[in-house]
Amino acid sequence: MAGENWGMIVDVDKCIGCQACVVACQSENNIPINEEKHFNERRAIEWIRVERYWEGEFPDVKARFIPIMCQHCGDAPCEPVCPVFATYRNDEGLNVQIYNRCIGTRFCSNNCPYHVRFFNFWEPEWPESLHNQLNPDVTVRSRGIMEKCTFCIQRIRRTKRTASRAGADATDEEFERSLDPACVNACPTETLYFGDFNDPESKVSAMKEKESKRDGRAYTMLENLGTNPGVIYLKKIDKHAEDVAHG
Amino acid sequence: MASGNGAHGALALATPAQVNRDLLERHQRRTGDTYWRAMALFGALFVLGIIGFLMRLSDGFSDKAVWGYYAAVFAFILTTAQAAPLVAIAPRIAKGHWRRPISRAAELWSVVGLFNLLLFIPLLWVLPSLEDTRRTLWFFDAQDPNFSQVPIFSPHIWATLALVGLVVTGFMLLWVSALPDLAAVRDSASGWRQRWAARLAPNWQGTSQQWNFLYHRTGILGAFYFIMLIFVHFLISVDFAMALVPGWIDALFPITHAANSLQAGTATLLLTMFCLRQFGGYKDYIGLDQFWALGKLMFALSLLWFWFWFSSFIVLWYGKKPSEQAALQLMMVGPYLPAFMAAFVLNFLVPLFTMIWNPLRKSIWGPTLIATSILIGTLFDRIRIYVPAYSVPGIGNRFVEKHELSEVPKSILPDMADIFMIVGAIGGAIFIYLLASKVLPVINVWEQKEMLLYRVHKPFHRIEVLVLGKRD
Amino acid sequence: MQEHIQLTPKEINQELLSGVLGTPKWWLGLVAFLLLVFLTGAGAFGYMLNKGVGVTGLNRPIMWGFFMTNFVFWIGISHAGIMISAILRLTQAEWRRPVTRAAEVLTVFSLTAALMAAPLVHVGRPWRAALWVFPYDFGRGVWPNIRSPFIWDPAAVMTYLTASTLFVFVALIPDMAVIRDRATGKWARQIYGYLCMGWRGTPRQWKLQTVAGILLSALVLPVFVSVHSIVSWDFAINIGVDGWHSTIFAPYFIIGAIHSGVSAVTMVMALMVWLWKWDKILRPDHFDAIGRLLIIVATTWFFFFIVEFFFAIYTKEAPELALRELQIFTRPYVFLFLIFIITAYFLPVPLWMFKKVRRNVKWMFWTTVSVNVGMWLERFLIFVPSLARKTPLEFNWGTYHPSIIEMLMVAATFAWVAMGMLLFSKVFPLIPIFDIKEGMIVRDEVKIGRAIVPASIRE
Amino acid sequence: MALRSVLGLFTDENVVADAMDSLRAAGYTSSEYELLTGVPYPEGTFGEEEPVHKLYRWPLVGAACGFIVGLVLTTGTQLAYPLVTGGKPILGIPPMAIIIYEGTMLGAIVFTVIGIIFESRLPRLFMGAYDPRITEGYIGVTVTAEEDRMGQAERVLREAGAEDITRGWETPR
Repeated sequence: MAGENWGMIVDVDKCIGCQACVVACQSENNIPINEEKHFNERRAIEWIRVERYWEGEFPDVKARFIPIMCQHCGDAPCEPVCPVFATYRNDEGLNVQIYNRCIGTRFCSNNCPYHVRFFNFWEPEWPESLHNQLNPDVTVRSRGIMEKCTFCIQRIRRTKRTASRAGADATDEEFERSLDPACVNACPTETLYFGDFNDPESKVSAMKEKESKRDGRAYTMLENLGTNPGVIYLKKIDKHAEDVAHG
Repeated sequence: MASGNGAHGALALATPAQVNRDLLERHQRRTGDTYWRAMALFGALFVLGIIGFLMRLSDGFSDKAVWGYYAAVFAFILTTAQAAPLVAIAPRIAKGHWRRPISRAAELWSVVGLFNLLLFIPLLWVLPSLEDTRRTLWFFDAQDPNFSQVPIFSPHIWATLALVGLVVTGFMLLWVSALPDLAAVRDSASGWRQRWAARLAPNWQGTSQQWNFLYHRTGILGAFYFIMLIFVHFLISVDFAMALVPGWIDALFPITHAANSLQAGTATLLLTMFCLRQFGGYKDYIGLDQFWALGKLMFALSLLWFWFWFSSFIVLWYGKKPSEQAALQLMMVGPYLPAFMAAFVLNFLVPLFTMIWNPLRKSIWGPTLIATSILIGTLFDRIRIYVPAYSVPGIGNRFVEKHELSEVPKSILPDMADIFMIVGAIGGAIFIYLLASKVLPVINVWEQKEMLLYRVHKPFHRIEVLVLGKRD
Repeated sequence: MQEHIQLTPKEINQELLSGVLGTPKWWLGLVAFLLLVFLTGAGAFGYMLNKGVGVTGLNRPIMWGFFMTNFVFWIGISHAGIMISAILRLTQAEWRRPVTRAAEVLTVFSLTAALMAAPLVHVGRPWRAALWVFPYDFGRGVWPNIRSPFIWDPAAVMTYLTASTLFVFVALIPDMAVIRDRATGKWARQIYGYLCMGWRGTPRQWKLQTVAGILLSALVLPVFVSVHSIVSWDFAINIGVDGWHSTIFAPYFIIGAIHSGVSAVTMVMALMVWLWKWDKILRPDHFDAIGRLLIIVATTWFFFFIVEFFFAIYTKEAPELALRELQIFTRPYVFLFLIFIITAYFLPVPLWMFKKVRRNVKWMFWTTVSVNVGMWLERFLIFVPSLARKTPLEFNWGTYHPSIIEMLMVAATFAWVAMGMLLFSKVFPLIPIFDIKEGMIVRDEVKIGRAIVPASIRE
Repeated sequence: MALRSVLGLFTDENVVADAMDSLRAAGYTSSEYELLTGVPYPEGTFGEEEPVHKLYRWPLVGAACGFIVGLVLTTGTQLAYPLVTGGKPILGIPPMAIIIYEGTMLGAIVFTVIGIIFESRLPRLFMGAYDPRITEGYIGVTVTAEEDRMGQAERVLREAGAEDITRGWETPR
């Protein structure tokens, strides 16, 4: 099934920091509940997180939000350091993690400049009442292994299956909602776009082409590292800064 | 190790007095034809080099790219001739007796430092000032108020001072360690030699106080020469090569640059020894012992060459940052691949696969040939570093991206002037060395005499063994 | 100046086998205590195995903490043996003779401690890691990824461990013959007889023993260099951690390893003088010589430290500057940094400049202990603050507090090495007997006028 | 006929050298007498023949074996499981070089140690003439020959100045 190059476009300008994507991801992917102590211990698992930065001096303070998930790098630094091939780049342009193989050296996490690889320090636990809400399509990861955003690969697989049964293509318009990862579907402001960069007719390809032009807003994160990410960010349109710049 | 009784430099002369007489006689003997022929040859090359330099000078300093080969030659002399004295210093500190016959030949190379200092002067005009906000050792950054407190000509000023310091230290070391020999020349020679020796060593009488002074000063000056050499390599390799390539950050490079000079310095000395033995008539003094010991040292340093190179390479190769890829492309795998391969083969592969054979290490020709290979390899190595670094467009232009090399420039082949300068500078260095060898005895007379005290052949039951004494 | 050891071969045997043929009074108690510490650590590991890596203080982004620091520390100590044994053998330094065996054994045990310190215990699923280091799980057709530094690591460490164990074994053969001839128990004679394989001491055997020393030294040296280089590449190849991504790491780690390793050997020498009373064999000269070596090693290490630091700020990149600020100016790292720089360099090196200090066992012991405290902290300060300030994404900057479990397991590795050395000393001599005897034969002197200069016979 | 051994123990190096001369004069070949010391003396101290060995070949053979194993292992595993990681080539030379290097060195060292044992003629199952005092500073000279030449050997050793003489070990042929 070679050919796709799944990727995402994040329009930072639209992000309002509501964290809906985070919650959607948690419930879609069987991520244990992050309690306060997990955050205090810095062991919370959030496959997608919204980083918040404060800008400016009081009273002129602005909150800036940027959603960060696995960038599914073309030349991912996390992949070659794994001694057991637990992570590699598959032929759909995804950086995949094989839980069975992982032995938990945490080397990949160290070499990931985006901090998007998470380690299961404990056996995951859910309150009794939530036992029946686990997604049957997603593995519950045991302790001692790494996990990270998969671009909801289970949804991609399911959509492909449905599409091929219907004799259609997974990238067709009608399958868009079922193909999109949970975070994309949950986003109220259409900050996130998901699609196939190899398909010249896809929405993301069109956006990429438009925004990569000279005055476009496209950039990738930590470009100087040469990781060649599969997630493209669109710069914030900063009216205020422009006003300041132009007097 | 196999028994080496017969392998030590044959010492037909048994007493210090004999050694003294013999060596001083050799030093003052009427100069032979070989010497004059060599002088003529290298003098001619030297003239050729000056012609090449004038040709290059006519191009002016505005285009740095054409000066790449010149910088490479300067670095080559720094790496070879100026490092050779270390080969005398290190074994002296480790109290190795085998170094005694060759320590003068090594120290004499510090004379060439003066020549290299002259070679350095044009580079001061070639290297742009710090105003282009490139990276530098001196943290100059016009935009950043914290980093703009240094003169914009810092690299030029401090590198010059350091180089002058190195040359002065070299001369001091040469002079102090030659004092007893100069006194001997003063007492036995006649004519200009006597006058010069008397001027240089007016009151050396050989009191124990003077000897202590000598041991002490040679130790300190030797250590200081070593430190200065590392420091000069540091300044030159960073500000005169690394900082010119945007995005090239290699913390090991200055140390590699210096480590290469140890290897090349050993090779230089080996070739010098070979010439002294073969053409200078010092067969009785310079023997298998010296070649063997230096051969082993050179072998070890050749392995280190690989280790230093690989330590840098694997980090840059694995890291795969675009800036790192560009730097590798520029100096190793891109247009300068042939030069790099030559350096790799001649500096590492050839020594590795030949010098692991002890019979080859323990011969006269073996180490000599490998030393030649290493010197040629070092020249290629310097070319593949300095020529591309100087050819990067935009040095000195403050509007060019300084963090990443966006486009790898094409390779530059040496033109006539470059070739003239390469042979001329090497010829000139040898020419100056030959001149200096007439002023001072090329074999250290006092060390040679001292060795007779500490090195005794004794019977031990059924064999004769060599007993080496080590002074505390 | 090398003072002469005036002992007959018989006295040397008695002296050096005192620990093997008899049991010193303190031995059992000390071993029992170390065993207790070791078992506590093992218990802590068992607890971690049961509960998960969560019992440590690790977090995101500080995924490697005490274990990795300790791993690199022990790899560093393991470089002592070969430094002392191989380099000094190749350069024919006479003073090496009583030190070589202890240094090599230290290498072997610290390598096992290193294996214990990290690769097996620090991973999330050690039971699978065991399959990866030891016979690989070929059954499922998944091969190891040789592009990973974590595959280079076991390759290098295992090679080094095998090589140094064999190195110790080869040099032990003649000494085991001595024990075979001296041992009283029937079983002991039998076992040592098998171990020394019927050594008799013919000229051929001795010649091969000598050649072996030199040949194996020459072969082990390149492995020695590769091991710590490869360990350093575990860190240096990371582009995700700016503080680690430096080409200088390999030589910097090696020289640091030699610094801490040679210091550790000095500690062992001092302990041998105190515990077994081998002061007739380990003279102040030996401490003097190793002290001089340490000055050179320490200063070279310090030079590399400066260069590494210098090139970190040379780039003027934000994460690097943030890291250095954390490492040097921020509490609590500022205290660790000060302790590190003082104990690793500014306290011991000026002291070693004095001949009196170098020739004093007590001073040498405590200064070298100080070096190792400093060098442990050095590793910690390289790894942890760099992870805490990984990249410019400051939202994810972190802190790290080691848990008691980690500390117990670190302590266990120290107990393991000490216990290993003690157990070894009960079975084999810690000072090579034949080397000492040979040293007495090749020792000579040269008379120059009235001065007598110590000399040695060279073949 | 079975071979018998006799061992003479000496304390003085020069006496040993003389004893060896006498043995030679009495017609014993160098394969029949042997020197046993507890210390490595400089070669030829007793006028004995220089042992010839071929130890230097061992590490080369070992290195070649290790190199081949390393090469096969690194190429084989990568070709058998060709997963792309981090955009690195499947047969990337630098990482392979590291593994191959370690394999080469391991092969060289293991073979060297085997070579040392083999060339030292160890393990020796039958000790032959030996005395524990040799490891205490005595120097032993053994003569191994037919039984009827034992008396002569013993006489030669005693005349040369042996402090103690023991005999009676049998060496199976």
